[in-house]
Amino acid sequence: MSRLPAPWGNRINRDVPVTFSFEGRTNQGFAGDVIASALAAKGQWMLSRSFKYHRPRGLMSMAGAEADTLVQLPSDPNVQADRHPISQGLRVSAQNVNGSLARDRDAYMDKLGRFLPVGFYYRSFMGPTRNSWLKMWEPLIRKKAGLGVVDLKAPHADYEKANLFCDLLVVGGGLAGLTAAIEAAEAGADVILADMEPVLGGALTYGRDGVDRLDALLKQAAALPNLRVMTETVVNGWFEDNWLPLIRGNKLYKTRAREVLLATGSVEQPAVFRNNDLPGIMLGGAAQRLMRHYAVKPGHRTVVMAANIDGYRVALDLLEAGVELAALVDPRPGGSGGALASELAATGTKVIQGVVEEARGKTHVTAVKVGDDWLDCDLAVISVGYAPMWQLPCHAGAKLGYDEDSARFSLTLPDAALGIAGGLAGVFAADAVVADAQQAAQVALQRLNLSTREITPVADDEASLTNFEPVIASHPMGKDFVDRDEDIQVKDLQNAVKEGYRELELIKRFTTVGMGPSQGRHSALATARVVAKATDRSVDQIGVTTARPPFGPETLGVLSGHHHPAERRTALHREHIRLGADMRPVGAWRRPYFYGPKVDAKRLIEEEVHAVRNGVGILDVSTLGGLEVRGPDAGEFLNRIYTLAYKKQPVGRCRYCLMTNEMGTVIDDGVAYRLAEDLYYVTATTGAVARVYADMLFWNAQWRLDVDVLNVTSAFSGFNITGPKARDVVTALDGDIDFSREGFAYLDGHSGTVAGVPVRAMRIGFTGELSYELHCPSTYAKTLWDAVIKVGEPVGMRPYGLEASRILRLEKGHILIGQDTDALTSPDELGFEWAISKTKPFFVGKRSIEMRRNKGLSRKLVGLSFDAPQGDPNVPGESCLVLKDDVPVGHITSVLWSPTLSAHIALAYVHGDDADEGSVVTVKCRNGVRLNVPVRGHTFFDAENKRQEL
Amino acid sequence: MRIYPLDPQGAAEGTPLVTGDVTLRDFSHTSRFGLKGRGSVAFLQSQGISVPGVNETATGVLRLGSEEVVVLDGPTELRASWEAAQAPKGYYAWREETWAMMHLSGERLFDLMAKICPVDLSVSAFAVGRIAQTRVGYVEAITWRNDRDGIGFDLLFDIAATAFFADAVATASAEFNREVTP
Amino acid sequence: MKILTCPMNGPRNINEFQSFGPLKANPDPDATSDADWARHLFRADNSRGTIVEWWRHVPSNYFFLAERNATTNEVIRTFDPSELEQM
Amino acid sequence: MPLRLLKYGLSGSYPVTGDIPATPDLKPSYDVVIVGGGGHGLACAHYLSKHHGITNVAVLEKGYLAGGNTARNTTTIRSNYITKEGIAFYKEGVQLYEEMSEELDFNVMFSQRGQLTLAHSEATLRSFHLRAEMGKHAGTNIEVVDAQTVRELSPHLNMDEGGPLEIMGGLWHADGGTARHDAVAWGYAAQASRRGVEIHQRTEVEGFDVEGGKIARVRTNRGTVTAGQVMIAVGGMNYDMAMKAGVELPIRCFPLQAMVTQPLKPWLHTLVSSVSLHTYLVQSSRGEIVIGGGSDPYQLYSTRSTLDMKEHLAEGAVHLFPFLHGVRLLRQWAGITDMTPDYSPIMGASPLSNLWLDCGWGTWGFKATPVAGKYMAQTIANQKVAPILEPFTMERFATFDLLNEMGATAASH
Repeated sequence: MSRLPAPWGNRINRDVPVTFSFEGRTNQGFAGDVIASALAAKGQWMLSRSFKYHRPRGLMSMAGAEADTLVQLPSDPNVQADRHPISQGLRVSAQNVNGSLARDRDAYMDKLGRFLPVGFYYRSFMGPTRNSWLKMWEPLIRKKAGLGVVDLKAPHADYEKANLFCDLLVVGGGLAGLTAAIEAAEAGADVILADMEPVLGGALTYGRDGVDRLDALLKQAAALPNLRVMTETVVNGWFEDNWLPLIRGNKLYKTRAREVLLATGSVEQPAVFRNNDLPGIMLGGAAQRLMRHYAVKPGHRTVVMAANIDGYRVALDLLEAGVELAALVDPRPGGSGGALASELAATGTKVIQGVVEEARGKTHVTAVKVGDDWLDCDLAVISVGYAPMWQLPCHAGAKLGYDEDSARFSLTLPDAALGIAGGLAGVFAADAVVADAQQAAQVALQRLNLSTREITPVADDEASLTNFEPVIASHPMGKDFVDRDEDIQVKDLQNAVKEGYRELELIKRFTTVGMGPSQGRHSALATARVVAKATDRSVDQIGVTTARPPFGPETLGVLSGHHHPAERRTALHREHIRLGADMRPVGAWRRPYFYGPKVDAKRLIEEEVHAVRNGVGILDVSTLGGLEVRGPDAGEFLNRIYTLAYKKQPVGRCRYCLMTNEMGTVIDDGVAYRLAEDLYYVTATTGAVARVYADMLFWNAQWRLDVDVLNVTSAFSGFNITGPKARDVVTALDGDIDFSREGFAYLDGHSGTVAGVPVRAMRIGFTGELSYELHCPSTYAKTLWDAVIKVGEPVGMRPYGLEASRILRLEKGHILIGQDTDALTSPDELGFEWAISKTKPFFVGKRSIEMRRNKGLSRKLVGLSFDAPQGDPNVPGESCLVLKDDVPVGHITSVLWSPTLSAHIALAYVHGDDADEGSVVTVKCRNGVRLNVPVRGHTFFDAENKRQEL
Repeated sequence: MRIYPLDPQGAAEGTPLVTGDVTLRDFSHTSRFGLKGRGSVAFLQSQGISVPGVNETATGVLRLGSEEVVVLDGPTELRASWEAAQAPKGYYAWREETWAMMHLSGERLFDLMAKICPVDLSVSAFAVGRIAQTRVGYVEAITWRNDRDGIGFDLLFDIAATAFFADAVATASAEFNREVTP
Repeated sequence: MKILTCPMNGPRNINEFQSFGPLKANPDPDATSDADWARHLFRADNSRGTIVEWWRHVPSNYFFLAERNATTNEVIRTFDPSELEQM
Repeated sequence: MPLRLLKYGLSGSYPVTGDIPATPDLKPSYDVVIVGGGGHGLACAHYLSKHHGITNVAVLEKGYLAGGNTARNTTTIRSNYITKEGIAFYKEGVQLYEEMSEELDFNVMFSQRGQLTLAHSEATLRSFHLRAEMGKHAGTNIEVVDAQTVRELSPHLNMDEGGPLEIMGGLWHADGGTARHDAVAWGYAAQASRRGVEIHQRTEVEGFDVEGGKIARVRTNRGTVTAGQVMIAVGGMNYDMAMKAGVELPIRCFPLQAMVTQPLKPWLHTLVSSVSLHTYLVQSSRGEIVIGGGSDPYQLYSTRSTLDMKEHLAEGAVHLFPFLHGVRLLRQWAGITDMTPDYSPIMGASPLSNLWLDCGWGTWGFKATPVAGKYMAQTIANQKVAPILEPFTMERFATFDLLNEMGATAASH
């Protein structure tokens, strides 16, 4: 089929042929064609098979909504053929076909339809046995479900996001939107005008009138620097406070508009009659788009059903394009196209008062029935009414009502910085639209405090002519589709009502009407009318189901954009890598797990443990949280936050910190080093410091103490030098800190200069060995590290990683918050009575700890050990249960092989009554084996604490 | 010797900083004397430093809160004067250590900022002298207009996120070689 | 995205903030019965009308309060905690 | 082909079953008034009438049947809980689902394709082990699997080896699955109403008259009724509803959002969720990918959707399955969840002698629909809390007997 001559085809460039394929066959179109137009130009009208019945389907709206036009690209399922441009080499295939589009092996489903009433799946597929659904029916149905095929090997694509800001966002670049945008920009507003089409103009680009008007408007718009035009941009939803996603290609513009004006127009509504879904039956706008945008002649002989003036315009367009007009059918008694009617009459066209009651044809319409007559045609054009594009206003809280006079949905806006204009507001005649749009712009300008002018209203002489109600010709044989996406017929809705599903939402859920890709855009009006009739209510009472974002389909990629999991590096990141560390994620940080090749992990970790126990090791603890608490009330503040007492802590001493929440649950621990009367340096665990810091600020927002808290986690780095030979290392450092046994006692803190670096040194550690922790500003960390490594070399000091650290701490019985504690662990359950001040009047968890103590302990953390050799399956793993009378009363929180003790050692919660040393508890291994083991203390190694106090 | 993340042997060593339509430069070495807590403002004023309003900057002084100030490239003796002063004088805020300092500029600067920062930093919306404490490039950051040589933004953010931030800027600016924005 | 106006930083996207829940009276633990203490711990204002709640502006670590309608999500006002003493 | 369909096809006339009778006028008095016509309320009505012969029951629903969280949840059914009280309860929940279609003569399409929860850290893996050990001990079909098995169970996952979100293993709950949420409610409604239970749609409870420590009358927009026993099961409105009776519940309400893609041919067999990414995905029998995650970060009673939650969920989904970037989203929605401090429900008695609570279901109520209904019915019939429900008493907050399920729902509901 050849194309219509210019000026038909304002979107295509006939000089640039484009070759693509559909269903394996090569086709040629022109640059500017969409898939559906290029195929239609070649006489290929069928595009897909329907969801349930596998009926042949083609384009209906040419506006990108219905499931029927969804096609498959190699890596892209569910692509709208009536909006997606063709490109050289594009490979397109049909969806939801078994075999080929032309010979779909599932086409029998259409005949089977009578056996599959609405909701049938709720009443069937249950037998013959209980498992039949799961084993037999469900797999069968799953195979038939779905439309497109996702490409599991789809190549990566880049998606971008940006923020946009404007005074006024105008959505829709038709006559109303363009006019309003110009009006506002001329008054000085910063305006964005967004439209989903490649060129502005909306219906002016394909309608019978308006080309001159459009040219003038485009010139005006182009001259306004404060009017940003974004074409091919879908405004895909409205979110709180005028936050709107604008999607263009692979980019998401998150737009904050002080004012929004919606001029998205109307969506043409199909008519309901038997076989109304046949290819060749389309809406008036679709026929016009095919001709004016793509120079495609939509058929040879047509019947037009026109219930409004636009239908007469379409009929005249078709005649002009050389399509034979078999008849114009106007359902309105005494219906008239006004002046156009006489224009049409002059062409000798037959005008019939009536409705199209049925269509026939195998894969394309061949005739439609009007009254008792079958009229032969290969094209049936439907122009019977509109519904406003209610989605965006409804996202914003607008209410959709039904106006009985115009037989049309109408919108009532919420109290928000939002307006509507043009077809969306129910204004149709061009001059009236212009005045309405100017007035809407003025309302926005007024709210923006920009200059305003008076607009003279213009009466709309077309509004009452747009819709005509009773175009629902239900048929006893069915196939009178209300919702093509979901293959829903009139009787399906009626039957749902009979079952008791009388509320629209229930009908939607029971029948799935409106749930397909077009989200009710073409079915809501007819659904409301059918349901209203079936339930004896008004259309207004039925309404539409809640409109939810997005407006149209949007890809997960465009929503996701780039994914950036947070990443933080300690000052020694490179150094550890240079030393061969296996770096593992710890929250956003990476920490050395051990040093050396992965294959030797087990041996290397044991060596690292032995190095600490027998010589000296060094651990980078820079990810530990660091907080400075300072001010006259710093001691009082810590007293309230932590469980011990800090006001009388001497300057130059360190003290353990245990933090509980108001429920008395242990949430963090660390050490407070008092550097001065009004300055404490407090550590917190790596994972908790951000929350601890926020909590501290939160409490003080209420307490208003004279204290300042600063998070210095990144600012300070730290290394723990630990092992019997640790003192040999630190005393060999240059500096003014006395590291001698006499000068630096256990839990002392000293500040000074070491190797030219300002250092905060503490005699604390996690290993149970003689330990010095040196903290310094992070920019000095490498200098200090190098100095320590240098003096450590002669005594064989070895860097060790996180895994050795975990073993060392467990041997010493130190708990790890978050691993050995959970959301309800109280200090008493840890046996940490010693860490609770008995003299302080208050700390955050105090009241709850006491309340819980009075209840008695239901569980307590104890030590357990298992002598079986390493790797023995009869050793419980982490999280294995502790049973009492076969009821779980606790679990193992930590268990590791101790290279020092040659045994498995563990911490575990046991029942409160069994927590005394020597009590025997039952532990259930992963393999189900139950072991009876005696309870011991937390500390497996050096219980007398001799080594750390060396 | 102090080593900042992008220095040789620093944590972010070898991380490329984009140049071209968008240019990212590192100023982490420059001095930034920060005070926080009661007495901070009064102390600085006693040193003859004029302290602007909250979230404003003037002559290299950033006011980040009612009692939180950073002095950029201030007099070298400032810290010594502060050490010697009587409380209340605020508390030392370790700003050379907590934060990296970087600068963004280039022809596509505003397009980039629109991508990586949720605050409207356009010329008409964000005047010179204002400070935004917000999120830039997926990290908490402080930013303000500082036209070092042509229009640009200075940024302060978690020093441990230096490599991450540079990567995020590189990813976000890659687009400008391919397509045009409105 | 919802806008929340921080008393210190001005209007910002709400994802720059962290909610710290409804304002609660901090009872004197020693003068409070077990039952009332439990109530203090576990109950919070969850009414559908206006609630007063704590927020933190995360980038600046500034804590403040907001009066917000829990059904419409309308923010009625935000204010610095120092104003609490005057309430 | 099932016989029923064959009969229909050959007869040509639609065989009306009449699932849901039209709302009748309110009677002056009922033995039991159930406030809330969602899954829980209807299940309770079903069991009251079936097991206990109590049929003078009114279910009052302010909107349309099961239009609250029953209609909005993403239909996960699982029993991978961590407390023994929780496990015993949810385990029976799963069993009741297995029998449900048969019991209700209504296909609820319970689809046990298994639930795979991913661990991206050792800490998560450790918590999975505890869940698995607790579950196995109670006889639940649940185990921790290694990365290789994860790959086999869900072959298209991005394992992110060496990356910050490397998948280190997973929790495999083979009995987990989904069911058609509406069908569950409709099936219960149909059964209950067939035995005489009245279902009143568009009937909003406006208040309670409390006299002598009990509810004397229930006031609705359609009239006032007296009730022997009253149960509250109104999901996101539980706090508000209980307050009308002067009962203050330890509940805070947060929106929970979810979204769904266009239908695709089946490729995702199991339910996949990630704790770290706060994202889960499941492919429905229609072929849509249903994607959900964590609750909104602040208290709110609005079911508006947000763009930021959608972006967050898309980020998680595309990270787990990178090839999904071109798949299109169709719809997003939200429900209001009633969260308790210990992420466990409140069931059983209230301070009023004839008011029974089925509240605090937060984000995980759907899976408990049958089991909560069964034991709430038993509780109301006997006017004594069923033993299996005892740990869920609201008194536990006063006595510090909290149920430690915090973290149980981080990534899946």
